[in-house]
Amino acid sequence: MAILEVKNVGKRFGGLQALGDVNLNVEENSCHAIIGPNGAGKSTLLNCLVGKLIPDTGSVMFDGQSVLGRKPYEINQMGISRVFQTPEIFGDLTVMENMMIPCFAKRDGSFRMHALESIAHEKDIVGKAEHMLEEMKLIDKRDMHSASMSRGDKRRLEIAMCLAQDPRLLLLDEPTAGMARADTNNTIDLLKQIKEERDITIAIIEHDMHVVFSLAERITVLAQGTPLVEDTPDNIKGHPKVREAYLGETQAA
Amino acid sequence: MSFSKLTRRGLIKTGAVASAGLALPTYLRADGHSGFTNAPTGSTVTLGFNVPQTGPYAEEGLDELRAQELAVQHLNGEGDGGMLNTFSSKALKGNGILGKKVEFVTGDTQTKSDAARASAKAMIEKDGAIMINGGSSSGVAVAVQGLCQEAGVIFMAGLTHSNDTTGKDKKANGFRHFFNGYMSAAALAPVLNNAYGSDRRAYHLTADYTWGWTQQESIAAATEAMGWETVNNVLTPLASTDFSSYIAPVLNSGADVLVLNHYGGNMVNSLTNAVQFGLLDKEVNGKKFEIVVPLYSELMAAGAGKNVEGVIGSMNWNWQLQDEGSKAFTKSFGEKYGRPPSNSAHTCYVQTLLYADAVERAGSFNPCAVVEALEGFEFDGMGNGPTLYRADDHQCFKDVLVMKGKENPSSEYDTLEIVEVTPVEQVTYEPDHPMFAGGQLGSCNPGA
Amino acid sequence: MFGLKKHDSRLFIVVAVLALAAPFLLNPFPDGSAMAQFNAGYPDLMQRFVIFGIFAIGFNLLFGLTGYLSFGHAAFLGLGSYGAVWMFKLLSMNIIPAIVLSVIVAGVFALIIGYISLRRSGIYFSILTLAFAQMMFAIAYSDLIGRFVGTPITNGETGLQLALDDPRVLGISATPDGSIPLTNLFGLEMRSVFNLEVGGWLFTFSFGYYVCAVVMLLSFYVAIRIFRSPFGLMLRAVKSNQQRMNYTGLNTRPYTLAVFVISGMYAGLAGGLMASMDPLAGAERMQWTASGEVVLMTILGGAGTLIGPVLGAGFIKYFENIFAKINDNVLHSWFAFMPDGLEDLMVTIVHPFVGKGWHLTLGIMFMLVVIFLPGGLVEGGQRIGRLFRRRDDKATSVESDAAEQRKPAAE
Amino acid sequence: MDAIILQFLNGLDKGSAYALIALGLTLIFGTLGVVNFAHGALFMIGAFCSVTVQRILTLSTETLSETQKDFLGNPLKIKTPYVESWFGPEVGAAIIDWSVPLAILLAIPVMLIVGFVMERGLIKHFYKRPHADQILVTFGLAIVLQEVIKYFYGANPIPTPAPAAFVGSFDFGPLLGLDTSLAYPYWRLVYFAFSAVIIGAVFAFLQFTTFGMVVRAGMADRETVGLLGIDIDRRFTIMFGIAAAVAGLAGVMYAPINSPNYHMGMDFLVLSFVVVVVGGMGSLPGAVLAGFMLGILESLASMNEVKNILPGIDQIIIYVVAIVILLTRPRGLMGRKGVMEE
Repeated sequence: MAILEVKNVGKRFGGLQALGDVNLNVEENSCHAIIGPNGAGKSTLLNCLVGKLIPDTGSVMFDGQSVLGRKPYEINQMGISRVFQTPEIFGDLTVMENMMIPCFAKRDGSFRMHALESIAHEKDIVGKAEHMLEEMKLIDKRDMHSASMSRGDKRRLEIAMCLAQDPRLLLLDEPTAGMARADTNNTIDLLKQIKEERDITIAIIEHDMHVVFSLAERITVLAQGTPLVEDTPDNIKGHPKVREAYLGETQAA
Repeated sequence: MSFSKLTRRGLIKTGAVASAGLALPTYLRADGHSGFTNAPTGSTVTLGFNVPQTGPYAEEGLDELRAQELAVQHLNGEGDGGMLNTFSSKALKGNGILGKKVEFVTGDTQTKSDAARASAKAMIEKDGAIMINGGSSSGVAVAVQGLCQEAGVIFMAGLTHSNDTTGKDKKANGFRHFFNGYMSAAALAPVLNNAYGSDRRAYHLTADYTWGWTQQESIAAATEAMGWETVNNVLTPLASTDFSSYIAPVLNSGADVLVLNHYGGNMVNSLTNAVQFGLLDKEVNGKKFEIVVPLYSELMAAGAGKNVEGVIGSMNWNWQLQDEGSKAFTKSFGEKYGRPPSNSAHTCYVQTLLYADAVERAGSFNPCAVVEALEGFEFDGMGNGPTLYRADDHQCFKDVLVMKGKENPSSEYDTLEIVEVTPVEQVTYEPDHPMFAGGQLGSCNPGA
Repeated sequence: MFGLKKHDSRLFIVVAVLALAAPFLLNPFPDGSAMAQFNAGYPDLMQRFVIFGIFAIGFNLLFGLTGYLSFGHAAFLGLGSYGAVWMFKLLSMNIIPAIVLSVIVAGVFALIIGYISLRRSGIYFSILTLAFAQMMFAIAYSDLIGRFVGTPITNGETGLQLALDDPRVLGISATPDGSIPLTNLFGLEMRSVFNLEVGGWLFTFSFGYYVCAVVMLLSFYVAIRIFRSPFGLMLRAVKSNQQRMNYTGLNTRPYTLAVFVISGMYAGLAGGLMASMDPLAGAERMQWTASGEVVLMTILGGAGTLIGPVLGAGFIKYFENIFAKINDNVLHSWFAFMPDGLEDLMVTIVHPFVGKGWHLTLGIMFMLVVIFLPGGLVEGGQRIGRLFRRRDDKATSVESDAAEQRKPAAE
Repeated sequence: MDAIILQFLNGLDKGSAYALIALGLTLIFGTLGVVNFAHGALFMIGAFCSVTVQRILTLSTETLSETQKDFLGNPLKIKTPYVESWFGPEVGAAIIDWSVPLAILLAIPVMLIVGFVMERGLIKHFYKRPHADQILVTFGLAIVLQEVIKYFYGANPIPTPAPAAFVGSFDFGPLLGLDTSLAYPYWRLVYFAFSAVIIGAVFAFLQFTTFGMVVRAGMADRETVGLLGIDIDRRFTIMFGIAAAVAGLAGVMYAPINSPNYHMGMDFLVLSFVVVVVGGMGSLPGAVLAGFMLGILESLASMNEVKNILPGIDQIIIYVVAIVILLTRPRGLMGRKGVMEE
């Protein structure tokens, strides 16, 4: 069953047709990658899924409900979490505090006026946050100022924060962009581990073919705002159109 | 533990308990004292001078401070004695007040009601001031007057020209030596009538706050009584710096006189702007266009420079007066500070002496005794001729000056000339005059 | 203790002790001595310290936690004052209903203004709050509402004052001896003082001050709780990264609006207390300079810290009230021990910085603090603290060095 | 109709003062990223350049009059300015008469130096600091500057008249074929023209010189320009000096319109920030546009016809307009996204 159904989505910016007529189904508990050259409309599509942009045409259904017209925080509360290209964390806060925020969001919803309770008394939240940090091997950085961590650690923290909400769908926007090879491999291992251990659907936008072919079960190739092909990694690798449009250059490079 | 109302500080100056160094209460102050706020028990008495030291009226405040300092000197028998020699009451001997040496403390009103009350409170609570003197705006005067009434000290108002100070906001503990909007109007009307005729159409620009409103009301009433027509009254925001938008429509309104109910920076700018627009060069309705500034001060005239030339207004007092009191004050002020005193300086100086004199005559610093001594007090020799402090509203009644901007000033202090000294009868009004209605004097409060 | 963590309760206890002992601490110099000029332990100024402390604590909840810089917060303080004075005029001189109304009025206006202004962020938010406050100032200063209604509402630039003919339905219009009754708490008058003389010192304990101090401690306590609550964490998250907030399923608007209203209510509380200590509500309280003052207090003390805003408030109010009162006479009495020429020279040197020049000193102080102590006065305190600690470290290391040196000698 | 034209002229005139100050503020903010609360003080210092030149030109010798007495009855000291004794009474008087335009010559170097010193000595250290710190330190500086001026010149406004040639007003009535008179003061027309020239010069400088091009690029993306090996800091120092000079010149020429006093900078400060923000942070055309727009709206709102319907509207119009604009256009008239929004 498809957890995310994108039907006939189109988006124009002035004279530019960023997205033509996108149809896409992401199956539950699968890992689906969306690839394509620069300007293919990958980010626009992603922004349409999370509520940052509202498409001009078409519909986006998540778990049978439309996400269109909802605010990003509402869509997140429906069960979609997003990991950004450059890690978006609360740089002024400690790692532990970063970790607790999604735990609160999961438990208390989008707003709760718990102004006089002490954080120290929120045993379940603290426990859950510590557990997540342990799982992500960040527990020794618990009280560190999060802005001063390495980029790889920031990425782990961001993913951990997303996972703390137990999302149904995890959207990753070029999660290894700008990373060294070792960090990239670590991230791949991490994502693999997440996929194995949890009932979670992952949709990933990626440039790096190494990442895509290590993780994805299905791949959609986007070009000039429309899906070119959608298939399994093996078939995509061999697909002449894709090789021509996209892969040829990467493999040559 | 016993609670008493506000009591004075500085009691220790008596030395009675100064020697005890124990960390125990050696003296518990209950109600056993002289029965009024800050009763002086030592060899000195402290007066509080509350004037604007920062903000737009700082210069005026400085002049008030100079005058008050001079008054303290004269009270303590230093200097040439100034108006003490010309004052009709001879109770003061130049040995302080009731034999106590006069000291003073100062505060900054910032020309804000809040700040003025804070600094007055500081002087009362911390320094043990027995009276508060000075100030440079009606809002501040009314605010501080209310405070002094509550605290139980005497307030002498300084420069405040609003009818309300001794009208709807009058208080038993407060007195005003300065004149007011009604008196300005009563003095100006006949002079304007003589100078510009009775068939005039006036356009009022009025600062949009209490003082502006009461002055405009007074001037409009007085000028209309002699046949003038009030074409329009436009309220201008106090914060305005550029009055061009308000001046521009004046010429085509059919008016031939512009009345500027502005004070301080507002007046300097509105007059400058009016002259810029060439109003004074114009002829309307076959008559030369004229500008009237009902309330003048020396500092404003200096700020407006040549623009005041020929413009008529009124003043409480001026150093050019030739009576003995004015001459004596101008001389001792001029010799000390190298400049002639302003009219607000005169008010503050006179008020200090009058307060001291009232205490001497009453034989007590008790505010209620002082109020009694000042109420209905008639005197002379303080400038402005015979003067009355009316019991009904604590307003002072004396001659009012009508001034005109001088054509060719011989020095920077010589910007205004006296056109007429309007006798006191002409500016006196009934205590129940509608412009002063509402509010009650209440009874005097000795505090404690 | 009190549901606070250890170091928070320690801070709270220190503040409580300082506040309750303020009449002693602020009067360090014997009465009548030359230095007595620097004593600040008289009721009015002590009340101002804690009232502005409350105002700054509230402002810091908004600015320190969320980073939203409101440039119109004084409007809420002014509204609170007007509300309280109207209560004194209409109902009774008891301060409780007055303070309750002032908090409510400020809260309602904060809700409206916050709802509109929080649609924008950064400097656009600042200017929106400034614009609302300046509008309210203009309306109050010229009593534009009163002009429509036909009876004074704010009473213009003079300020709203009590009168002998106010109704005061639950109290008396005038006392038997013809005065306006005084503000009180169930009969205990705010003006009541108790004087204690010890040696050369005179200490004044004002009932009004202790009311303010207790309210301030309560506000401070609530502020600590908010700082340490999940709500406080969310507010700091808003300051740090709104994007991540949104994508973590959190709606930032209600959080910012809630803290804006809380902060406005703190300002209203301060305004109500101010009117309770001195029943007058003036329009200048709402002017942008007053809003700017609380911004300066907070930054000066240390934005985002618990105690900083209170320190900043005390610092500025001290300058305003103490330095402004130093005139040449006082200067001469300080330097009277010197030879005449030197005395005059010293007076000439100091003269521009005190009395009418207190603004200059304040301006210089702003610059010095922000240049050398980027974290405000709190950072200054921390540095001094660290200095002592380092000296301790050094002391121990010197001792251990000495111990090392002794060893060979012993052999 | 004539009333509206008059108010329109007034609006342009007020607007030019707002626009000049806002332009400088935006230049500083756009290039250096610094919120300069001392900008009003720079305007005030400019106005006091006029006062200073007038004081210098009227430095006088004193002779005792034989006939006139001063207020204490001593012989009056008659002052003769040195310039009159050097160049003869007529030429001397003419020089004194032209002291405000002459003050421009003094103001340019003075303001440039003040600007350089301020930037190198103080502002430079605050580039990386939070805006709150910048506000605090520049506000402190503003207080210090105005107190220093107050110390030397007093708190009272000081009249600084325009040259006699510009006294009086020009009647647009006949020119426009109206039968009523439509008089507008010459000096205010001069002020408007002067402002237009300065604004034009600043824009031309930024548009057509290499220096300006680099600065504009730096405003858009400071780091990249820095990476090109261009010494952007020195150029920004110069820009700060220019911004100070613009504010100063606005002040010099403003002196005859209203007698300068030490707090005139603070009076303009808040309003000029509203102008800058309504125009959109970091946008130079926005600042100029908003300056004129708010000036004109303020003037129109103070017309009697408007005030009769909405009493007090002239007091709050600027703020009402600011609120409406900021709610309908999130980043002011011409603001860019992401500037000062965090």
